Amino acid sequence: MLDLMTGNAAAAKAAMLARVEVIAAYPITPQTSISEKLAEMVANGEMNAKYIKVESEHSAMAALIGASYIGARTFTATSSQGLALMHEMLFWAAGARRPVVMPVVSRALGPPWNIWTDHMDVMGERDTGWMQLFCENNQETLDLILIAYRVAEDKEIMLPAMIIEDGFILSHTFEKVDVPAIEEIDFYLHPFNPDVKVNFRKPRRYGSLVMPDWAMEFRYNNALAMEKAKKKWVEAGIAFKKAFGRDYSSLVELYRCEDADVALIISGSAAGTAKVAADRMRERGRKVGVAKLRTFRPFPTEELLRLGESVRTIGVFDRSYTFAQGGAIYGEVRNALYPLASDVKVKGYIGGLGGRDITEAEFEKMFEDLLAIARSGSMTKDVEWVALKDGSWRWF
Amino acid sequence: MPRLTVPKEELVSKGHSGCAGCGATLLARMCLKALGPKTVINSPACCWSVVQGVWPRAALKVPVIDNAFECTGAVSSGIRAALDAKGIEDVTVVGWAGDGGTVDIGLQALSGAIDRRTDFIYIMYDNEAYMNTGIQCSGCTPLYAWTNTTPGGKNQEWKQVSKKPIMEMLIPNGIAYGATVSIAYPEDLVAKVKKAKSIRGTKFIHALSSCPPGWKIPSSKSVEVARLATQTGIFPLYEYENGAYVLSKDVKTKPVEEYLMSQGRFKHLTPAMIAEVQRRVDEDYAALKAKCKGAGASG
Amino acid sequence: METYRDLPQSTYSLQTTESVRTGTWRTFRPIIDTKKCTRCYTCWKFCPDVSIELREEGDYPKVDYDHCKGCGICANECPTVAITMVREDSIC
Amino acid sequence: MIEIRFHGRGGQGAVVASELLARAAVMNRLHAAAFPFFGVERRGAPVTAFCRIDLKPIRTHSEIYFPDYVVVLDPDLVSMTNVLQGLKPDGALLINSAKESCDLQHVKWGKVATVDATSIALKYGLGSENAPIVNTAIIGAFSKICPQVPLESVIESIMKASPGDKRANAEAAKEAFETVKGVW
Repeated sequence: MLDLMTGNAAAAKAAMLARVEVIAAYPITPQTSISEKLAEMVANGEMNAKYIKVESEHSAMAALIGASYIGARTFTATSSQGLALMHEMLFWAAGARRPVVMPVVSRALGPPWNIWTDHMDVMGERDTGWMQLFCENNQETLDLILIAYRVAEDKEIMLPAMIIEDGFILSHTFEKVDVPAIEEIDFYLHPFNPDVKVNFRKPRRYGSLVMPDWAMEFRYNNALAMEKAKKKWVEAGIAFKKAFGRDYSSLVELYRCEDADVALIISGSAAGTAKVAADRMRERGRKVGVAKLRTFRPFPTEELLRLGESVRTIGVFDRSYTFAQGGAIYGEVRNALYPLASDVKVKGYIGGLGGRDITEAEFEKMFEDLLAIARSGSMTKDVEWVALKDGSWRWF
Repeated sequence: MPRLTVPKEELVSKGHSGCAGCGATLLARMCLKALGPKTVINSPACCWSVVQGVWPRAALKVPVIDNAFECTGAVSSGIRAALDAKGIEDVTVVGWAGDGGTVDIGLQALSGAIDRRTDFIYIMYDNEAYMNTGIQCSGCTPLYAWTNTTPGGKNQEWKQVSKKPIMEMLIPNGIAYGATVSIAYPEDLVAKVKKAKSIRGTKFIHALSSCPPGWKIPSSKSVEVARLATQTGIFPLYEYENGAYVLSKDVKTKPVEEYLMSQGRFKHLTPAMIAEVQRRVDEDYAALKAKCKGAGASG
Repeated sequence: METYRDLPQSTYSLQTTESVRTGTWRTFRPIIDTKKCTRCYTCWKFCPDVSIELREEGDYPKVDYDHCKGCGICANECPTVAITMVREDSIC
Repeated sequence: MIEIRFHGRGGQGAVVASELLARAAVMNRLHAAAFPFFGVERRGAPVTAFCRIDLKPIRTHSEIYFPDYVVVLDPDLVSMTNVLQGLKPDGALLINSAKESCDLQHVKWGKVATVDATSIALKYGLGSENAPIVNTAIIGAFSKICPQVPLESVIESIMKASPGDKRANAEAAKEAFETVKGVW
C-alpha cells in the first residue's frame, strides 16, 4: 500500500518485512532514526527480532557475524565514521561468507567534521568483498534491501550487501513509497537457512587459521561468488518485477540512452536530478541520456561496455574522490571501457562532496560540456570539480 | 579405590599446537570438562587461535567461532541473541580470550556485553602478557615483570604498575558472578565453572594460566608455579556473587619471594622490589579477606 | 583437496588435530613405574596434551607417546615420584 | 650463489642460526640474506629457515626450493618431514645426531655429515635441558663443510650477535667444528 515516508523509515520497514531475527545497531547521524524505528517496532511487537544495543559499530558487525553463524537473519545500519570503524569487521563478514544486509546512509568522513552526504565512506569499503548498491529514491531503498537478502543468502553467493541511501537527501526526505504486504514478501524471500552454521552434532571451528597453501584459493572462491552475483541480481530483479511490478532487472538503468550522443553515469539520489536535466536538454533537441549505476559491487563491466558501443562520449559523476585519478566510479568506468579506449571519451566530474547540493542547472552544464567534447572530439580536462568555488563556475 | 576428581570426558583433542607445558591448554581441558558438549565458544586472536591448529584441523570438540581481537563481548551477545531468536535453549555461550584481549583491546566490548546482561560465561586465560605475539607487556603483566616491551635495560624499564584489577572493574559494571580459578586447583576450577553455568547473566572467570616461554620457567614447573601464586597470596582464589565475596582457599602461607624467584621474568628483582611486592600482596589479601564471609562453590 | 573447487565455501574445520603427532616435539619422555604408581591420576589430571590415557577408573595411567610433548608436568606433580623423564633416544 | 635450508623446532634457534650464518658470510666479505619460513612458531613445532650467500648482492625474495645444503637441527625431523626435498644432487646434508652418518637408517644420501650438537649445547649450558639451543654448534659444524663460511667468520658473527652467553656459544661452535664427521 502507498505511504509517505523517509528513506530511513523505508529501510526500517524493509527490515521488518524481511522478518529480520537479530539486529545490532549503534546510533550515528544521519542513520539514527533507522535504529530508533527498529527499537520501536521490536518494543511494540511489530518485529519479533532480538535487538542488541551494542556499544560501537565495530561491535555491531561483530555481534551479527556471531548471530549469523547460528543461522539468524541479521541487520544493522550505519554511516560515515561508523562504517569506517566497522572496516575490520566488514572484511570479516565477507571472508566468513555471512550474508549480513546493511543500509548505509552515506555521509562525508571527517575532518572537516561534516554530517551531510557524499560517497567517501562507502567507497572506502569497496575492496572489502561486500556487495554495494546505490538507491535513487526511498522506494529503491526499501526494494533493494529485500532483493539484497534474496541474493546475499543465495547458497552460491553467501556474501554480505550494503544498500546505500544518501544522507539527508533521501534518509530524511519524505517520499511516496509502495510498501508490499509482508505475506507477499514471504513468497518472494524465503527464511534464511544456511548450510554453514553451528551444529552441536558436528562441532567445527568457524574462521580457522589457513596457511599460504590454501588461503589464496579461499579468496578466489570469494571472487567467483561476486562475479556470479551479477546474474543473481538480475534474476532477483526480474522476480521482483513479476511480484511487485518494479523493474530491477539491470545493474545499470539506462534512461534515454538509446539514441544519445552523450550519457552521464551516476549513482545515488542525484541520478533523479540528472534525469530531469536530461529531459530539459531533450526538449531543446539535445540528445543526452543518464546511465544510473545501481550496482557498484559487483561492478557491471559488461553492461557498461554495451553502453560504450552506442554512446561515444560518456561523463561519470562522482560524489567521491580517490586522491588518484578522479572519483571512484570514474576510475572503474574508464578501466571497464579500456577495450573501447580509441573510440570512447570518458570524462570525470566530482561534485556534491560534504553535502554540497547539486542542481539541475549544474547537470545541464555537464551535459553541455559533454556535447562540446562530442562535437570537437577533444577533451581539455579529464576530471573536473563541479561548482567548486574557484571563480570559474557562476551560480546562475 | 582410586577415583577421578574431575569429569573424565575430554573435549580437547590431542595433537593441538600448545607449547609444551602450556597452562592455557590445561585450563581449556579443565573448563570444557565442566562446560560439556552443548557449549559454543567464541575466541579472538590469541594463543588459542593458533593452539587449535591449522585448517582443516581444529583441537576443540565443541563449536568455535573465531572473531577479531576486540570483539569477544560483542560476538557473545550476537550468538546468545541468535540462540534466543531461534528458541534454542540449554546452550552455554562462552567467550574465551587472553588477558590482553580482555583487559586492553577487548574491554569495551566486554563492558558492553555486561551492560546488556548478555547470558554467557567470559573466561579470561591470564598468562600475563601478549604471548602469541612473543611476550609483550599487557594490562595484566605484573609489577616489575620482564617482557619484550618492558625489557629493563639501562633505565630499569620493567613493568611500572600492578595488574589491572579487572575483577574490581567488572563487578560494578554488573557481572552476575565472578571467580578466580587456577590450573593448579582443577577441582575448585571445575566447581566454579559449573556454578557459573547455573547462573543467568554475565559471568566472568579470571583464570591464571602459566606460560613456560613467557614466564621463563621449565615446562615441567607450569602447574607448580601456578600453585605457588596462590600459596603466596599473589593470586588468591575467591568468588563474587550478589555483593558477597567468598574466599575459596585460605592457603596464603609462603613469602612472595618463593614465587618470584621461581621465574626468569622476575630474576632481576632487588630485595627492595620484592619487599614492595610483598607489601602490596599483604595489603590486597587483607582487603579481600575483610570482604569475604561464608562458604564457596567448592565448600 | 587438489583445487579451489574442492574447498568448502568458507573456512570451517573438517577434522580434529588427533592426526598431528606432536610426540615428535619432545626431547625427554616420561616413564611411569607402575610399582610406585598409586593410580591417584594426578598425572592424567595435569596433562596439557591429553596424552595420559585411562580407559577405566582403576587402570594404571599409560602415556600416549604419539602425542606427549615431554613437558614433564606429570613427573613434577606425581606425589610418589613414580614418573621419571628420560632423554629421547634419537632415531638417527 | 649457495642456498641453505635449516630444519628445526621452535625454541631450538633455527631462525637465529640462519641469521648468524648470514652475518658470518657478510663478515667474510660476501653478500647474504636470511629469512625464516613465516609460520606458526611454537616451542617444539617444526620450523624452517633459509639463508642465501653470494658474491654479488642478493635480490631474490622468495623461498629456497633447491638448496645446496640442508641443515637439520633436530634428528627426529628426518622421519617426519622430507628434509631431502629439492636438495641438489651434489648437495650436502648436515644433521645434529649422536650417530655416525653411515648408520642413519632413514637417510639415503651421498654427502651426509653429523655432529652431536645437542650434547655440545647441554655441555655449554645453552638453552634448557628440555629445549637445548643447538644453533651455534650447528653453524660451527657447517663452517667445516662449507668453504664460503670459515670458522673465524662464524665465531666473529657469534661474538657480535649471538643471544645469551657469547663465549659459551663460540666454544660450542669450535667444538662442533672439530667433532663433525661424515662425507661432504
